[in-house]
Order: sequence, then C-alpha cells, then structure tokens
Amino acid sequence: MALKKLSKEKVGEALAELSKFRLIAPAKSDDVVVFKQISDPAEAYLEYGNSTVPPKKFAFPQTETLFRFVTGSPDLTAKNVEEEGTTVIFGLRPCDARAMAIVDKLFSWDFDDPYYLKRRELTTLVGMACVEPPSVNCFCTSLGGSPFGTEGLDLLLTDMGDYYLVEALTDKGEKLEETLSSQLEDAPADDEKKAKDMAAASEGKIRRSINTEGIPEKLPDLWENGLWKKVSAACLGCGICTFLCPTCHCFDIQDEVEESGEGRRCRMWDSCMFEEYTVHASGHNPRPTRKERTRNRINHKYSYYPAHFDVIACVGCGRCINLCPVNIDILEILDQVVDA
Amino acid sequence: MVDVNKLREKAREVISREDVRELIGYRPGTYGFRARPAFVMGPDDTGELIFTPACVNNLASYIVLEEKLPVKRGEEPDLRKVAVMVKGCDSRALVQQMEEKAYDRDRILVLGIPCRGVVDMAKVQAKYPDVLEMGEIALEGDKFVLSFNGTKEEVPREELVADKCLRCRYPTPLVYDELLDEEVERFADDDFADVAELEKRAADDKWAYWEEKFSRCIRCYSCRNVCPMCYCEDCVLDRLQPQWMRRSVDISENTAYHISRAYHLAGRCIQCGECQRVCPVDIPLMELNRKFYKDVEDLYDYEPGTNVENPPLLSTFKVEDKEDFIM
Amino acid sequence: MAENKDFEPNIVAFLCNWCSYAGADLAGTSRITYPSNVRVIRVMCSGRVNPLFVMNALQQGADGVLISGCHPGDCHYMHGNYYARRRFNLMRNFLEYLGVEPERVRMSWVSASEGAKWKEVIEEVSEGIKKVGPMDQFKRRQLNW
Amino acid sequence: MKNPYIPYQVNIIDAWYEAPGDRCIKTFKVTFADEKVWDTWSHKPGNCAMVGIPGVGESMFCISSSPTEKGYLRFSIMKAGKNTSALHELEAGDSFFIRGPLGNNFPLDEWKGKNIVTIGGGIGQAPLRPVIQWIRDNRADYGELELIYGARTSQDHCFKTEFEEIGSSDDCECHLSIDVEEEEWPHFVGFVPSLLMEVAPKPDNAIAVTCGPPVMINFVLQNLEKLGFTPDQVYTTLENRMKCGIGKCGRCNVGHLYVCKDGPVFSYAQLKEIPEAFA
Repeated sequence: MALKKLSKEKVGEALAELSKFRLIAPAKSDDVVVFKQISDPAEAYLEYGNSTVPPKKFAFPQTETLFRFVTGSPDLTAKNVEEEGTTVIFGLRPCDARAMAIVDKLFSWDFDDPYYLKRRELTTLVGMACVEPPSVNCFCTSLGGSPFGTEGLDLLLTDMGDYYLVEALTDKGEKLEETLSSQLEDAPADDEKKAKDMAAASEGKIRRSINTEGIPEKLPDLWENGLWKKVSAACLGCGICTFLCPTCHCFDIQDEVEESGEGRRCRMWDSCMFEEYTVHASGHNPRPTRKERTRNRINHKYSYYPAHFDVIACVGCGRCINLCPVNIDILEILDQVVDA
Repeated sequence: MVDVNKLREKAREVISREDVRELIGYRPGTYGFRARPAFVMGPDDTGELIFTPACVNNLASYIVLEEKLPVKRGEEPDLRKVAVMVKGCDSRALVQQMEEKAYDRDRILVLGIPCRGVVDMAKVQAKYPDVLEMGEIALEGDKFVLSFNGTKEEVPREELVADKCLRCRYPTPLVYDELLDEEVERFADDDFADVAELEKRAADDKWAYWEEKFSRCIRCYSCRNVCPMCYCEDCVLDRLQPQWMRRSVDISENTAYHISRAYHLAGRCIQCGECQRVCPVDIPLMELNRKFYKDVEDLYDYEPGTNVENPPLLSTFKVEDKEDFIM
Repeated sequence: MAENKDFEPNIVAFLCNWCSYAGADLAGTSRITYPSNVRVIRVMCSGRVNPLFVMNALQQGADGVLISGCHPGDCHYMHGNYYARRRFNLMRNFLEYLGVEPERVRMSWVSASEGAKWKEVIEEVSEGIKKVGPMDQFKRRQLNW
Repeated sequence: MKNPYIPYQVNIIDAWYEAPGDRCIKTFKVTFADEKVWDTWSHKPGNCAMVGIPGVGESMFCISSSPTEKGYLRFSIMKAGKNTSALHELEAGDSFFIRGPLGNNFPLDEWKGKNIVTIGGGIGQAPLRPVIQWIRDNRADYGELELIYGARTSQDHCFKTEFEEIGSSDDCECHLSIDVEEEEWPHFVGFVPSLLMEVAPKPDNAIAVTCGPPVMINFVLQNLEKLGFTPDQVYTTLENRMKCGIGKCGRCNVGHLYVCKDGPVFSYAQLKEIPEAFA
C-alpha cells in the first residue's frame, strides 16, 4: 500500500470529514490532555505528549450499561452497542493501541464480551507515532512496543513537520483512507526510509528499560519475598496506577435503580488497589493489606496475564510512574524482582 | 536548611530507641527531582534520609493509613511509637488528628522540620521534563538551586514554589518532640483572594466552572486516600447499604462525591494541599477546601489543626452562632 | 434563569418531629392552605439531617430542600438544632459557591404552635425556587446508555 | 452467541430454611420461567451460577442440585450481605435471576470405580450435595460412598432430612457431628477434622472431596495427608468475591487461576502450587 500524506493545513478538514463518525481525539482542558468526543476540529489537540487518561475508555467505558430493567418486571433489555455507531479514535499513541490489542485477548477469552468486542469492531484506531518519546518514563521498547509501533492500529500518522505521513495498516485503515481521499495526497518517495530513520532515532531516545525475560516465571517464586512489603509501604491504595493504565481492565458490576423502578445493571472500572475489591460478604479479605494488593497488581501484569495470553499486560507507557503520588515506580519494583 | 547529616544522626538515635517501632521520613525518588516517603525500620535504613524542598508528601497521612491486621493468637499488639517527620503544614494534620482523638499523643514521636516552602513538582516537571537522573533541589534565600546532570541552575522561588507555601501561616511545626532546624518566623499570610474571586461570579458561571472540573474526575479516590484527615474505617463512598453515592462516573455522582469529600473536611482541612497535588486530572480541590476554611474562619473564628484542645468544629456550637440565613 | 410561570418545584422538607412537623400538622388541622409541592420527611431532630440527605435529594430531582427544627433553646434533645445550624450554614454557602442558588437550600425554625409561620415559610421557599427555576445542576440525568 | 451478562429468570417452586440465626441458610428450588431454557441448559456437580435480583445485585453460588434431579435447580444460600439478604426475602411463587452454568465441575467421570468420601462443614455441604446425589443416582459406577458432615449445632445442620434418609439407606455411610455437646445428639461431638480421623477412610482407590470454612479445610487437608491421601486424591472448592463470573472482571483470581472460570473445583495438588489459594 502506497504511503499518503496529510498536510497540516488539511487536518481540520480531515477531522471535519471524520466527524460524521463518532470522532474521538485528544483535547486539552487546563493542562490535562484527555481523549474525548469532539464535534469541532479545533478542539483536537494533536501536539501532545500523551494523554493523562488513556483512550481505553472508548472501548471499555468507565461506566457502561449492560442492561436495563424495571424492578419486578421479567424483561431485561441489553444495551445495543451498535447504536453508538462507527467510531474513530484519532491520534492515539502506539502504546495505547497496543494495549487495546492486548486487552482484546481477555475480552474474547472463552466467553466473548459482546459489549467490548462490538465496540472494538466498530472502532478504527488512527495512531500518532511518537517522534519524541512523550516522557522520560517511557519504556515501551522493553515490552516489544515501539514509539512507531503499529500493533493494534489501523492507520499510523507520523509528524513530518509540515504534514503527516499516513500509513494504512489494515482494511479498516484503508477504508478510512478512502473516506479522506480528498484530503490525502501521495507521499514523497523517500518518506518511508525517512520514517524508518525517525523511528530508530526515537527508539534511541527511550531512556528507561527493563529486561523482562524470565520475570513471568520468576514472580511466583517471590510470593513470600520481603520486597512486596517494602515497595508497597508508601502506597496510598488509590486507583491512579490502575485507572490510568491502558491495559488494566478490571471492573465492578452494580445495579442502579431510580425511584420509578427503572434501573440498569452497569459495570464500572474497578481497581485491585482498592480495599473493598476482594472483600467477601463475610468481611474476610483475602488481600487484607496494600502489600498483597501491590503484589497482585504486579503479578497480574507480569505473570498471570502472560500465563494465559503469552503477553505481558504492560505496554511501558509510564503513566503509573509519572502519576503515582508517592513515586512508586514499577521499573524499580521489577528491578528488585530481577535482583531478588 | 536542615543539615542532612544531623537529620540522619537524629533519625538513627530515634529509631534505635526501644519504644520506637518505625520512622517515617523522606528519601530520594526514582527519577528526576522526586523525593518519596521512606519507612525506616532500623538504624541501618537511615542512610538514605533527606529533607529538601522536593519533600512534598504529608507524612501525617501514614499515621492514620496504617493497616491494622488482627493480632495473632499468642502475640501482643505492637504499641511502640511511630516517629514521623513533619513540616509546619503537615504538623497541623497531627494536631487535628489528635484533636479528634484519632490516637494518643504518646503513640507518635514528632520530628518537626521548620520549612520555608516546598516545590510544586508539577511545575518542576514542566520546566525540566527531560531530567531522568536524580537531581537535587535546595532553597537558598529566595532561589531554588537545582543540581542535575553535573549542572546547577537557579530559579526564583516564586516560579517553582507550591502555591500553599505562598500563603503559609505556620512554617514551624505546631507539635513536635524534636525540632530538626531553627524555627522559621511566619513569612506569609492567607487572604483567600482566590476564593473571594470565585464567590463573586454569577451562579451559572460558577457551575460552568465546576461542572467542567468535576466531569474530568475519574474517581480514583487518590484525593481521599492521600488526605491525612480522611481516615474513617468505613468510608461512606464504599458502603453499599445504604449506598449514598453510586459508583458510576457521571456529573451527578462526581459532584456528589466532591461535595461530600469537601464537606467532610469542613473545619478539618489543614491546607496541606495533598489532594490537589495528587489529582491526576488537575481538579482544583483546594479551592473547595479553602471555601470551607474561609467560611469557618469568618463565621466561627476557628482554625483547624492549631490547638489540640479545641473541640472539633461541627461537634460543638455556640448559642450566639450566626443564624441570619434562617427563616 | 428565566422564570417559568408553569413551573411547580419539588421541595423536600426535613422536619423535626417535635416542633416543625407538629407545626406543619397544625397548619393542616387549622385548614391553613399552603403550597402542596412540598414532600415532608419527618426526622427526630434537625440535628439528624445529614448534609448527604440534602445532596441526595437534589440529585434525585428535588428543586429545593428545607430543613426545619425547633427554635434555639427549644430542642427536644437540648442542642440538636444548634449543630444543624452550623452544619447547614456551611452547606448553603458551599453549594452557593458551586453555583447552586441559595434559594434551593433553606432552613427555618418553626415551633409546634406556628402553623401560620409554616405557611409563610413554605410559601417563601416555594416562591424562591420558582424564581430560580428547576434544579438542573447535578440532578441525576436520564439513565445513560 | 448468547450475551453472558444477561441472566435467566427463574421461578421459586419451593423455599425453606435449613438453619436459623443471623447467618441463616435458605434453600430455593427453582425452575426457569421460560421452559425452553431447559433445552439448552446443562450443568454438572460443581458448577455455579450468578444468582441475583436486578436492582440489588448478583453473587456466585454453587448449584446444589445434581443434574440427575430433573425439572429444578437448587440453591442453598447463607444470609451475609446485601444480595443474600434480598434473596432471603423471597418465597415460593417469587422469582429471581440466574446466569450460568459457570465454572468447572468435579471430574466425576474420572472418579468412576473409586470410593468417594465427602467431608463437609456448615454451608460447605452445598457443593457436595450434588456430588452425593449424582453418585447415588449412578450408584453402579462408583465404589463406596462415605459422607462426613458437621456444623456448630444440630440446628445449624443443613439438609437434615436428607441426611436422615441417606443414613438409613445402604447407598452411603453417613457420619455427622456437632461442635459442642447437646442433649439427645446420637452422633459424634467435636470438629469435623476429628470426626474424619475417627472415621479414618482408607486412601486406596479413593477420592476425598472437602468443602467448608477455611479453617476446617486446612485441618481436613492435613488430616487427609495423615490418612495417606495424596494431593491428587483430594478435591476442594474455593470461593472469592466475584462480579462477572466469566474471567473478565479480575477480582476472584488465586494466582493465575480465576475461581469463577477455572474453579471453583480444584485438586489439592493444583492448589499446593498456588500460595494465594489459602489466603
């Protein structure tokens, strides 16, 4: 497939064209960049590092209705995700797209999750390569990703200065290129090589790393190791590291009923770092302290997930390091695991 | 400036005491200019301890965050003291906790650190986004001196200092067993101009402002968990019977959350600013807390966390309390 | 907010058992007519009213909330109304700060013998809320899909 | 494919209390409101279902009837939290909703020809009941069947009338116990692990299945080892807080295994590898 280019002057026009779909793009409010549905191309903020909240919420919403009911009535009406329509997530980072590809495995594991999978089917991911690593704590290259990675993406954009280089990666991506045919032009012939060089340069600028080899196998042996108590000592038990993680996918299910009897069963993000996450109705909690919860978080990502799906559930986006209020650093923990 | 050697020496002395179980202080973080809480369990762990303007965390939170597992049969509960390093603002959390009888004074050993201000780490991060190797920050006069990668840079204090420090009323801890440096005289005051400015706006304007902020909230509850005054064993947010706040994330529940969080701190918030510091989506939580702080001061002439003998604001009253709003 | 002539507000009133509830009851038995758009919830004391109640009422569709108790000094439990007074003075100011009009959260002292005052109070509350219109700030929206 | 989050409505045919008290146990005998569901429904002893009421919530319970009992399902539920309290309000003629069958089951096919001993405590008998029922309904396929069960008091005994019936039949040996002495109690007095030592089942060609409170399980496992049972001859069930029941929501894992999906039935050999299993 020949490479295309999208001149920066035409980005607005392209976004306007795409707003016939449910268009999701990074937007800035105060100093926080979050993905949101935009109707005006001017809202899109494409010169960003990475978003604070990952775009996972458009595949796996923070709160999502499973079905509606009226109390006392036997009729349950499942949510029809189809109604949300075709969605384009524009400008997400390769790590976040790769995270979606990783989480896809869980949601189709033995039982298909109809809500998630339908939404993924309806969604086209337009990635934005990281010409510069967005943060000092990026470590995607340690986990098989890359600032120019394409896994999970349908289309990849690369900022070439005056224009974006556009590479279609899947059928969905090609379809989207067709939609944008009047905004896209042919890319210069040497851009492919240029982009390759840029990718190598960007990879070279990733400064943090971990050798993950052997970690999944080693973690279960460290169950009683003293390191867990140490690394979790400062933990506040908040949900930052999990809610902002692009691969964290745990959820709670709760019922909400209005005075009228109309209600819904919905699911919402939950965090294994919360105390009530595992507490039994009897009051017994199999993970009674932050030590057990931290150990579970690391094990889930680096041992349990690979045991089932052959891939570590971490993409090295660095959010949990950047935003932890007490500077708990997953790479430091993993270093200790390696050294233990 | 706290002399780091003196600090470590003192810490060593304290943790060696038989009646002290643990010492909570600061140590360098894992990258850039970060510092983080340190949990010292024995004299050998004291070598990493520091105090610099990067030590932003309020360690008083850990006193009430401690997880108490049931004592095993045949074992005695460990009743030794916890030693904790506190800045002026942080010390007020201890005062307020004790005012509320959260624990007895002799449960803690307070190492007070007079403080001229800490940095706002977000501002430091924005100014030096590329610094990965450990850097150091010191406050020299009215400048922060940042050393990193073999270079030194001076930055005016106002540029990087945390907002709360510009209005600090209590730079020297109000409670301590030992003071690790010389007392610092009050160098600033608080006129609540920010709150007054927002108060003046029209109702629609105010709501538009807060609606945008609250709609960003992802309910990670970091603001609750970091707060030294949020220590209920059974938080109303987690209760299912009755469930006052739904867990779904939308403007109604988010607003309800922020109202109850702020209200629970009415007359209790000691302005350490931790909630706002930790918020990943930059909700100006202190603007909520400060509204209560201002009203409590204006209406009841009460300042939380300043006197252990004070009765908690909302569990007391005066017959002559204002009631011009009552029909 | 534009005044809507047809708008009839939903008002939730938390009335203390000993004074205000009896006062409202007296208004009824004395055939004093007062606005009917108030839903009364009897509590043992105005000091029982948790600010969460107010917030929850506003979330669930109340356009305004009234808390009413005994006059200072008359509390059946000695001091309950004094605590409530502190609590709701702060609550009211805070909600105003968020952009919720102060007309929506009111407090009154109505004794068991003040049937006529109850009428005045509820009329004033109702008029005040009519002026500011329906509560549309943080009411629970239609169930979101 | 069916949406795994949408439950089926079931109607309560009969409901009765098994044990009184704060943590009372109530058994529900139910059938699907839509009879056609029976055509596609198939469960095995050990399988679970999410049981709940829309507007209240859902929790996971084992199906305490054997598939050989046709035309109904049984659930025995202890009152503990919000959902179970709401379920306990229901009576015959009311309905609730279930999602399932979920989880794995006891490998009863592999156990053919073997002697089976079940060791239950309190409400822990609920997952063992379908095992016993299944064996009794396929009696020729299995060797000897021994039932060991105990609860705090005789009042707390679940499935009392059934035990009486089983005890008087020659299908099965029935050993009962209570923790503390009571007048007119004809059986063993003491904890279940002690009763187990008293009965001392032989490990040869045998399978032991145990379920009950964690403390009891721990001692039962130790005692089974003393009696010569190897870890792969011993089975138990685990429980954890659950939400989705299908291995997505994350919370019920012990190590890399999800109790809802890979469990609730585990062999002791499996669990020995997982330190978190006995948390």
